[in-house]
Amino acid sequence: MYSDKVMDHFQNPRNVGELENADGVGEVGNPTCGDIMKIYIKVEDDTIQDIKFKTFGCGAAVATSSIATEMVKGKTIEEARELTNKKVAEALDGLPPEKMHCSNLAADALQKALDNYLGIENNNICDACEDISHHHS
Amino acid sequence: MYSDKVMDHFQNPRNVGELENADGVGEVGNPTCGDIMKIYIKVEDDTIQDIKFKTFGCGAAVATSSIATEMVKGKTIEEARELTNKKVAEALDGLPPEKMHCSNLAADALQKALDNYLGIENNNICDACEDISHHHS
Amino acid sequence: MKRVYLDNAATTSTAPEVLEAMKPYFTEKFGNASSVHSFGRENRNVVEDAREKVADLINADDSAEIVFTSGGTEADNLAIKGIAMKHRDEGKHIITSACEHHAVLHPCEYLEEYHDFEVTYVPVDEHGMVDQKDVEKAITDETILISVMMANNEVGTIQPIKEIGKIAKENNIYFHTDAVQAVGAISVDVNELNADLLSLSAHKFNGPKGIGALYIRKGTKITPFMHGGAQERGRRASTENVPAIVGLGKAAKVALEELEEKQEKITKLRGKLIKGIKEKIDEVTLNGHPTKRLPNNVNFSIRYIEGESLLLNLDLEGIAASSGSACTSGSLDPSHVLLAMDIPHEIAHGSLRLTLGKYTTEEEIDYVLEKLPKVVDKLRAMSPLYDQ
Amino acid sequence: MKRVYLDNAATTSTAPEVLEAMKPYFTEKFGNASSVHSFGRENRNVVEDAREKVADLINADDSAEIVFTSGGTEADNLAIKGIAMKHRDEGKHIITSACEHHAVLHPCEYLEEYHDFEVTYVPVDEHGMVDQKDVEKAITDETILISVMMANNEVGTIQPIKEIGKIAKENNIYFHTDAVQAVGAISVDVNELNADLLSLSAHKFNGPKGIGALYIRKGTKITPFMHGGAQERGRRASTENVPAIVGLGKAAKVALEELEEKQEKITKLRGKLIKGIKEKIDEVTLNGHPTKRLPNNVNFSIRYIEGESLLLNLDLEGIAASSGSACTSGSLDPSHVLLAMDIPHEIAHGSLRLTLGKYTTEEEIDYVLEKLPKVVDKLRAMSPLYDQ
Ligand SMILES: Cc1ncc(COP(=O)(O)O)c(C=O)c1O
Ligand SMILES: Cc1ncc(COP(=O)(O)O)c(C=O)c1O
Ligand code: FES
Ligand code: FES
Repeated sequence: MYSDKVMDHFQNPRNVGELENADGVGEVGNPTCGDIMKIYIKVEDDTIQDIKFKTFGCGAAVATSSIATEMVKGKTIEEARELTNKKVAEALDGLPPEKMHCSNLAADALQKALDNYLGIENNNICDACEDISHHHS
Repeated sequence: MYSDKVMDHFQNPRNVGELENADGVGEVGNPTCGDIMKIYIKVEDDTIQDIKFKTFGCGAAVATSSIATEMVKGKTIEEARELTNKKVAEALDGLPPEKMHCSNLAADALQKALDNYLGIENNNICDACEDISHHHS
Repeated sequence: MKRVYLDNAATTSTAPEVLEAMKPYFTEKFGNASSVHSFGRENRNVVEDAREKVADLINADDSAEIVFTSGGTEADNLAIKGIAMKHRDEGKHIITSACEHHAVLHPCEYLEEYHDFEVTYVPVDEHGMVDQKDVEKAITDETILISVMMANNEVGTIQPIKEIGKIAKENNIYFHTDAVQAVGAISVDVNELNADLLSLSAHKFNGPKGIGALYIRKGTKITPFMHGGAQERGRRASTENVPAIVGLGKAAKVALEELEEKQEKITKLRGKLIKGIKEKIDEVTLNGHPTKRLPNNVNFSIRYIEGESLLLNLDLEGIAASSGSACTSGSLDPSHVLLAMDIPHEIAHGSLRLTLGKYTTEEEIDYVLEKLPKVVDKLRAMSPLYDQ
Repeated sequence: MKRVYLDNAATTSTAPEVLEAMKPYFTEKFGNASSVHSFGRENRNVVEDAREKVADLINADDSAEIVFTSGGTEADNLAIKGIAMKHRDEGKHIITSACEHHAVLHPCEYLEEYHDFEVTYVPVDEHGMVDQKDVEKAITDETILISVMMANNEVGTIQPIKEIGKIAKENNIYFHTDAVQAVGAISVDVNELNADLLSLSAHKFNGPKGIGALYIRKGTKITPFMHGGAQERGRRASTENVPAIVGLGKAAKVALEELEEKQEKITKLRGKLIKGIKEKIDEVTLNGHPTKRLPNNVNFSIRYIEGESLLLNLDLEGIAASSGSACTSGSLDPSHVLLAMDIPHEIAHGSLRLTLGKYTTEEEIDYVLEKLPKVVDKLRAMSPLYDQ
């Protein structure tokens, strides 16, 4: 089902945890639809110095969180802004079709953390999850 | 499917053939419904001296023809009149439910041969066959 | 690596003696059981012999009341659509429960959508239990069928089928029970239950996959579901699956013989597993009825963690378990059964089902009790919900 | 006693290599292919691998177009009811032929009786052949489905499917073909045939019983037939029958590899058998098309004798054959196929079908040519029709 890369990040997730004095925090999803992701960033000199996540979600959610944090750690805000769902999924050597929406979570949470750092308001929670839970209900 | 008795009579049918100068001939069934049976009797002193049959039909039809002829050979007309479908089927240690109608043929053909000997007119062909072919068509 | 299989409600292994019984019917005795020749006739006999054994297992009066199907799903489809289509002129109302398997719910929904049937889904309580009074209240002049499962596949709750069957009988309504999880696990008697129709599936009790049966009480008329040849006395078309039928027959025989012993052994192991989980992990709730439950079913909600992650982690330890509804995995929704029991979404997402089987050992239970708490700790440490 | 099996159109033996491939999936690799854990995942892979092999055999573009079913009958039911129920708002007319298998005819009759469909049964000629012009003429604005079998199970006639498929395509009508007898016997290519749906059944080409498949061309929407879990991408519920699916996959692979060689060998033996029967027995007629027929099919009307008696006598010589329609034996009617070909009842009753298989030997053909004339003599001597 999952690629070796996904399983690697699932088994040994990188950057798990919280940051006490985070400069930005982004949260997406809600427990009702089954997935929540929270990303904490520490920014210095326009660069993501440290990043941590916590995820309540499926294997794909855990793996995308892990790889997304790894992909942007040490990168500039501008570079991090370019992280998309698609790039996350690609970096994991793909995801099963029904799990593609999970990759949204990580990129969305990161963008929200960046928004939060930059002081941009953003209320919408994970759109993908909303869609899905409506679709299946 | 068939009892050993049926298979015995099917494999080694008794009294197959025709009688040149038969005193009575009975025929039932028609080729359309799949079965035809013809019984020839030779009567002397009110007794069935000889009896032969020809059958176009299933295994049960052949076996019932064979045993029916055997059951009445040497019997009086009166005794032969008492041969029923049920007795034929019993003598064969039973027939599969869907083959019960076959046992009618032999008894019917015999009764017709007796009618013919006694000069009784009788036009109806095998009722059982008629029913069945209508039912299934 | 050690491998511990605790997903016996999803499917079981075919018992070696069952496979052994099946083998000759693939390559040597392979005839079509409906054929006239000896290759066919010898198989006709074994098919009828298997039918007897299935009848014995559920105490049917006559083996002619057993129709072989391709599994539990087909048995459910045949029962529900078969009664509905045959008796639709007498009424178009069906009563079922909110916690049925999809093999019952979806045929009901099909009848609603395509045939203007009305279906009442009676609720269940927090233990997943149907109240027979709700069934009785739901009856209208139009009701032609009541279908309530004997035991739930997710939480193991055993329903008051005898009582519901009695109500159906008193009201002259056909009664079907999906006993797919019950048959082979607990004693099942179609007469005691007043069941007119009862579904079972071989692969749930160490028989082969792809074969099941529907019990149809004598005199109960149904419209066939699988249309074609005249097999199964015109009630189910398609070339008889002789090896699988033989396998089902053998599994039925073994199940009947071993029933008591197996029940006792498994109930004891289950007790140990439930006790151990409660002791070693905090914030867990046992789902399903505390006592009226299948001997082999353990179902816990483990707060703050999500089902798939839990399963994958257990799998990495060699433990096979399930979460939500095993038969519809691939869906992202939490199980309709847990939701019907009013378990909140986020807790339903963290459900874990461990189902024991005839080959489960005490050592395996010990292994799970050693590994599961560690996996839960790991996932909770990652969970944004845990220390909130 | 010598036993000669010449009823391969009814069913074939499971090839030893197919059984070998299946075995591990009963007892060791028994997981539910929809489960998340490794017992399930390893089976998911083999199921998808089998799907590829089936797709290859019929040259489907994408294995996702293959849906596993419990056999040919279910594939036919799914195709016909599935299209009819999904597209009933676009029209309620179906065209099929008079010589289809009951697995096609009875679903059509069900739709007539229960859903106000109209069905046109186009006739066949004396060879059992459909004329595509009749199909074309039967089309109305209401026509949503054309279903004509690829090759007939009784007389072996191969229909002009390519032409009928073209007509269907030009008129924007779904086209289904029951290729249960064709797949594995002759080359089948869903694209060449313009088929939107195509049924096949494993036990007709040395795969196991109880498993088949429906090809559903991408974009073709159908209402599921078996309602329940989300298996087979929501198109066919029920726990995947993994061993049988593996067996079908293996049989498909072998069939593709052996196709040419098998066809050649069997055609040669069939020629010998037909020639021998014509030479040794008088008043016989070959039923079906003289050249456009399945390589393995021999079907003769032998005048003045009745089918069952013939079969029983052949059986006593160890020869397994069939008469009329093997899949509906137990019926007393002569085959609807022979009647549709305008063969008189009494001659239809005396039909003999001998169908060769991959294990048929020349020695067996010689044996039949020695025994059959004697049996015919014996029965004709007993027949009241013979010397009339
Ligand atoms: C309660 C219940 N009903 C029906 C089914 C369907 O059975 P099968 O998968 O054999 O079609 C299952 C299991 O899958 C079940 O647990
Ligand atoms: C042409 C044809 N269609 C359908 C079927 C039904 O297949 P199954 O018996 O596998 O259901 C058969 C044989 O039985 C057949 O010959
Ligand atoms: S994050 Fe929702 S299913 Fe993966
Ligand atoms: S005589 Fe007609 S089927 Fe036996």
